Amino acid sequence: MKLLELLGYYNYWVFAVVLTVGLYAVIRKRNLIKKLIGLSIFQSAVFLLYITMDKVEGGTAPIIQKGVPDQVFSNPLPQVLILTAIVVGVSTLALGLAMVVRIKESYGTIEEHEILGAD
Amino acid sequence: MIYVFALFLLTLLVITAVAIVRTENLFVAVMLTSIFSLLMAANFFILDAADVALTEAAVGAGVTTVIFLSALALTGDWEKPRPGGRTVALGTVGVLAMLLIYASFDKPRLGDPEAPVHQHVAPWYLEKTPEYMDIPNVVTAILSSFRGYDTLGEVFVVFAACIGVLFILGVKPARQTAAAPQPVSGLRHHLIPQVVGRLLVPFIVLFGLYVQFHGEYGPGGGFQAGAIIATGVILYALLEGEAEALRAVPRSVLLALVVGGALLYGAVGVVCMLKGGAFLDYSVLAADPVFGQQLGILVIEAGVGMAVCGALLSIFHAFAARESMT
Amino acid sequence: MTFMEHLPALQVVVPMLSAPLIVLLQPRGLAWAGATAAGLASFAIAIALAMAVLDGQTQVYAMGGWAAPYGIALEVDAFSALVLLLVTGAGAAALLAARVSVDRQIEPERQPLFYAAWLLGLAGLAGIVVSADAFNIFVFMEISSLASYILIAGGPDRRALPAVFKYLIMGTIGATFYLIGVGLIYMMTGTLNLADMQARIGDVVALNPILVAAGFITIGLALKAAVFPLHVWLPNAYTHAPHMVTVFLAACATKVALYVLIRFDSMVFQDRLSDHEFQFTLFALPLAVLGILVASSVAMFEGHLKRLLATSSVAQIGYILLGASFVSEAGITASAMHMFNHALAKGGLFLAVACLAFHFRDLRLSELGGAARRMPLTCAALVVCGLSLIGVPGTAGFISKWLLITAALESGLWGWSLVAVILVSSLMAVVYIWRIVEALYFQQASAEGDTSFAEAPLQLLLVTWAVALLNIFFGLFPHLPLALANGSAALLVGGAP
Amino acid sequence: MIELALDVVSWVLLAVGGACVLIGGIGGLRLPNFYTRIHAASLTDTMATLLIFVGMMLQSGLSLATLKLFAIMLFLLLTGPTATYALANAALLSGLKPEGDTGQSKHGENTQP
Amino acid sequence: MYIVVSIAILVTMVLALVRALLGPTVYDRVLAVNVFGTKTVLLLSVIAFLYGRPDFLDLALAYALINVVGILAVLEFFQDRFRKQERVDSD
Repeated sequence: MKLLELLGYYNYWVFAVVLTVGLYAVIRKRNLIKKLIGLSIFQSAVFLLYITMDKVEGGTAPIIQKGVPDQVFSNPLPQVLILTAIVVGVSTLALGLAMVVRIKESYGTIEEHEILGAD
Repeated sequence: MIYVFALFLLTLLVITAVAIVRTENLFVAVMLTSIFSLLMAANFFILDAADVALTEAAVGAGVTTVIFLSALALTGDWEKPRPGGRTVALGTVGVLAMLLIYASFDKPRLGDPEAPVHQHVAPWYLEKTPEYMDIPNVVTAILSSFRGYDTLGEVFVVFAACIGVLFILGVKPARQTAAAPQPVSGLRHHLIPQVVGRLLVPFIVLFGLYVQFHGEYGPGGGFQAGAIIATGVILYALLEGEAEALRAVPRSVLLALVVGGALLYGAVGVVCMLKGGAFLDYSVLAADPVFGQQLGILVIEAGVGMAVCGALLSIFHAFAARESMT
Repeated sequence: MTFMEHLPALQVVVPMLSAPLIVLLQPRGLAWAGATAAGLASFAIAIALAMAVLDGQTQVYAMGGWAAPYGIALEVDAFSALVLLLVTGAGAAALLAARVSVDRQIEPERQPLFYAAWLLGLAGLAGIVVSADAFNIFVFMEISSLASYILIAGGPDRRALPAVFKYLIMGTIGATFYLIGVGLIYMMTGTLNLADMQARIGDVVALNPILVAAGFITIGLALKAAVFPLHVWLPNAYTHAPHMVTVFLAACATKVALYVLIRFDSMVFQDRLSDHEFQFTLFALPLAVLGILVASSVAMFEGHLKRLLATSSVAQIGYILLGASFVSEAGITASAMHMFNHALAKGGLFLAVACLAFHFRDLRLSELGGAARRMPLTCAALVVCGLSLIGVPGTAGFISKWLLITAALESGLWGWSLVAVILVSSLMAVVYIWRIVEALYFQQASAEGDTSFAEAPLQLLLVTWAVALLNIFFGLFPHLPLALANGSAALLVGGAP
Repeated sequence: MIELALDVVSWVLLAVGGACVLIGGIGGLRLPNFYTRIHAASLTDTMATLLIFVGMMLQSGLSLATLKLFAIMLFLLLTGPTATYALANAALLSGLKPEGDTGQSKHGENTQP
Repeated sequence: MYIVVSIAILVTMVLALVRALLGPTVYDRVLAVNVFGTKTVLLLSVIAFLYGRPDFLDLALAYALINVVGILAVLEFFQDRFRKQERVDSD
C-alpha cells in the first residue's frame, strides 16, 4: 500500500522538478532564446499542477454522454483555467521572440552579457 | 493502471526538460521542446483533460515550433556556453524544489474523490450544465458562459500579443540588404511534399471548422479551432512560399479577423446588457434561456476562433516577412 | 438592470472594446482622439463609482448573471474605488497630454497600435482592481503586463529592448508565481472567489500548502510591484520607455500589484492563519525599510534625470509597503493615501520631464543647464511636484507622510525607529530634489545651447500644471481621498462588512 | 461465435502491430547511420499503423469511431512517408552522403548543418 | 489487450527519445521527433479505446494532421540556412 500511496504524490514531485529546471534555465542561461524556452518549461510545470488536481479515481473526462447513467466525472474547472493559461504562455512567448529579433538586429548578439557590455 | 502510464510519461517529461536545458545547440532545444509539448499533451489526455490536450497539441506542436524556428532563422542557433560555477543558481533552485516537495505531502493524493476541489464548485457545474445549457461538454460550458469573462480577457491577451508583435516588428531593420528581398520559395523543388501538402491543407482547415462547431459535444472550441486553422494556412505558406500564402489570406483580412473576433465577443456581451441581463448573460439573448445560452456560446466561440486564427497567422507572417528582409 | 448598476462592468469594457476599434483608425490624429475619448469615459465612470461608494453602497456585479462562487463577481469597495480613480485618472491625464510627445517618438503608421496597447493597459489595470475572483485577477494582470511590455518597447533608442525583455522575463515569473499560489489555495479550499476563499480557508486542516501559497503569492506580487530586492527591472524600463508611457506606468502600474497584495493578504490570509500578521510584518517591514533607504541613497547619486525619478519610485513603493506592513487601520489608510499622493507627485514630475524633453535632447542633469530661463513654467511645475514628493506641509505628500508617522507611532515599540527612517529618507528626498533644482536653475547653460524663451507645447504644459495644482489642492483639502482611504482601512482590517 | 472470432483476429492484429512498433523502435536505435535508421522509422510508420488501426476498427464495429479511425490511419499513411521522404531529401542535399560498405558514416559529427 | 500495445508504444517512445538525445547528426533528431509524433498518435488512439471513450479520437486526428507541419517547418529552416550559406560563399 505504501508504494501506491507514494505514487499519488509523484505528480507533485514532477511538478516541483520541472518547475525548478525551468527556473534554473531562466536564471542561469544567458542566451535570450534559451531563457524564453526555460520560461515556457516553467509555465508548463504549472499547467501540470492544475491538471493533476482534476483527476478523480475512475472518473472520465467531463463530457456528459446522454445514455450512460450516473457517471463519475473529473473536475472541469482546472481545465478551463489551464486553457486560458496555455494561450497566455504562447502570447508572452511570441512577444518575447519579437523582442529577441529586434535586439539581434540592433545589438548584433543575443547573449545577455554582450548586450549589457555594449551599452 | 493509469499510474503506469502516468509514471512512465512523467519521467520522460523530466528527462526531456533536463535535456532541453543542457543542450547548447538551440535548434536541438527547439526540437526537444516540440517533444516536450507532445508529452505534455499525452499527460493531459491520461489525466482526463481532453480539451486541454487538444489545445496543447494544436498550439504546441504546430505554431510554437514554427515561431521558434523563424526566430532562430533570424538570430543564430548556437548558444555561447557559460563557464564558471553554477552553485549559486543550483542552490537557490534546489531550495525551492525541497520546499515544494515538502509541501506536497499535505496535498490530496492524485485522484482521491474526497479532495476539497471536488466538493465545492465542481459538482454544481456538472449538475447545472445540463439544466441551464443542455450541452454535453461541461468544459466548454464553463469556459464560455459560467466564466465567460475570463475567456473575454483571454481573447484580449491574444489580441495584445498580435498588436504587440506587429508593433515591435513594424520597425524596418536598419541594414536593408542591397539585393531586393528575393521571394522566399517554399519547399519548391520538393515536389512530393508539395503535392501531399496541397491535398492535406483543405482537410486541416475542414477539421479546424469541425472542432470549432463540435465544441459543445466533444473536446474542441474556439482556441483549438483557431490554432488548427492557423496551422493549416502555415503549412500552405511553408509549401508554396510566404508570398503565396499572403495572396491567399492578405494582411488586411488577418487584421479584420483579429479585430472582428475580439469585437464580436464584446458585442455579444454588450447586447446582453442592452437586453436587460448582466454583461455576458446569454439567457436574455433569446426567448427560451437554454436556447439563448447555446446561441451565445456558439457566437462567442466563433469570435474566439476568428481572433486566435487571425492573431497566430499575423504573428507568423510578421516573422516570415522579417526573414525575407534580412 | 439600470445603467448605474452596469458601471463596474462598463469600467473595464469601455476601454477594452475601444482598443480594437482604435487599431482600425489609420488616419493619425483619429487614433489619439479615440483613445483620449475612451480614457476620459473610463475616468468619468470611475468618478461615478467613487461617488456611489462614498455614500455607502459597495457595488457588487455578478458577471454573466451567475452568482458569486460559481460565476465571476466584480466588487467595487472603498479601496478599489480609490485605486480606480488613481488608474483611470493617470491614464486619462497622460492620454490628454500624449499627442505632441508621442508624435515625436512613435512613427505615424505605428500609432494606432500604440494607443490600442495603451487602452489595453488601462483596461487590464481597471480589470484587476474591479475583479473579486483570484484567477480573473491573473488574466487581467497578463493583459496589463503585455500592454506595458508593448508600450515600453516603443521607446526611441535601442536600450529600451533589453530593458523591456528583462521586464518581460521577471513579470512573467511573477505572474506565474501568483498562479501557483492561487492554484494551491484552490486545491485546499475548492473556490476561486476571494470572499468565498476567506470563508472556507478557516476550516482547512493541512496548513502547509496554504503557507507555501502565501509565500508564492507574496513573492509573485512583490516581483510585479518592484518591491526592494526584486525591483531591478524598474529603473531601466521606465528610463528608456517613451516619456508619456513613463508618466502612465509610474503613476499606477506597480500600485495595482500592491493593491492585490494588500487585498489578498488582509482578506484571505490575515485573520484565518494563526500569527500571520507577525509573518507578514516580519517579511514586509524590513524589505520596506531597506527599500526606502537603499533606493533613496541610490537616487541621490544618479546622473540621469529619468532614472533618478524611477529609482525614487522604488523608494516610494517602500513607503506604501511600510504602511501596509503595520496591518492596522492607520497603516492601511496611510498606504492607500500614499498610493494616491505618490501617483500625483510622480505623475507630475514625469510630465515635467516630458516637457523638458522637447528642448533638451539629453536629460542628464549635467546637460540641463539654463533650463529655468528657457522653460520657466515647466521648471516651476517640476518644483511644486518635487515638494509634494518630499512631503512639504501644504502639499499632498505631507498628508501621507503624516499618516505614516502616526501609524508608525501607533504600532508599538518599533515606532520611533520607523519615524526616524521616514525622516531620514525624507531628507534624502530633499537632497535629490535639490540636485534637480540646482541643475535647472543655477547651472550655467552649456556653451552652444541657445537661451531663447522656448516653452513646451501648450497642451502638455496645461496638463502638467493641472497635476501640479492638484498636488496642492489635495494637500489642503484631502477629504475625498481620505474618506476613501479610511473606508478601505475599516473594510480590510477593521472587519467592517 | 462471430464475436469471438472478431476478438481473436483483432487481438492478433494488435499484438503483431505492437511487435512491429517495438521492432521499429529498436531498429531506430541500433542501426549505424542515418539512412538505415530512416528505414526502421518508416517501418513503424506504415506497417504498425496499418495493423493497429485495422485491429481497433474490428473492435469498434460500424460506428463513428470506425470512421475516425479510418481517417487517422489514412492521414498517418499519407503524411508519414512524405515527411520521411522530405527528411531524406534534405539530408542528401545538405551533404550527408549515404555510406557505401564502410558502415560508419563520414559525417558523424554533431555540427552537421 | 490494449495495455500490451500501449506498453509497446511507450517503450518505442523511450527508444525514440534516446535517439533524439544521442542522435549524432541533426537529421537523426528530426527523425526521432517524427517517430515520436507518430507514436503519440497511436498511443492516444489506443488509450481512447482503453478508456472506452472512442469520441476522443479527435485529439489523435489533430495530431496526425499537425505533426507534419513541424517537420516541414524544420526542413524549410534548413533549406533557408543552406541557401544563406550558399549566398555567403558566393559573394
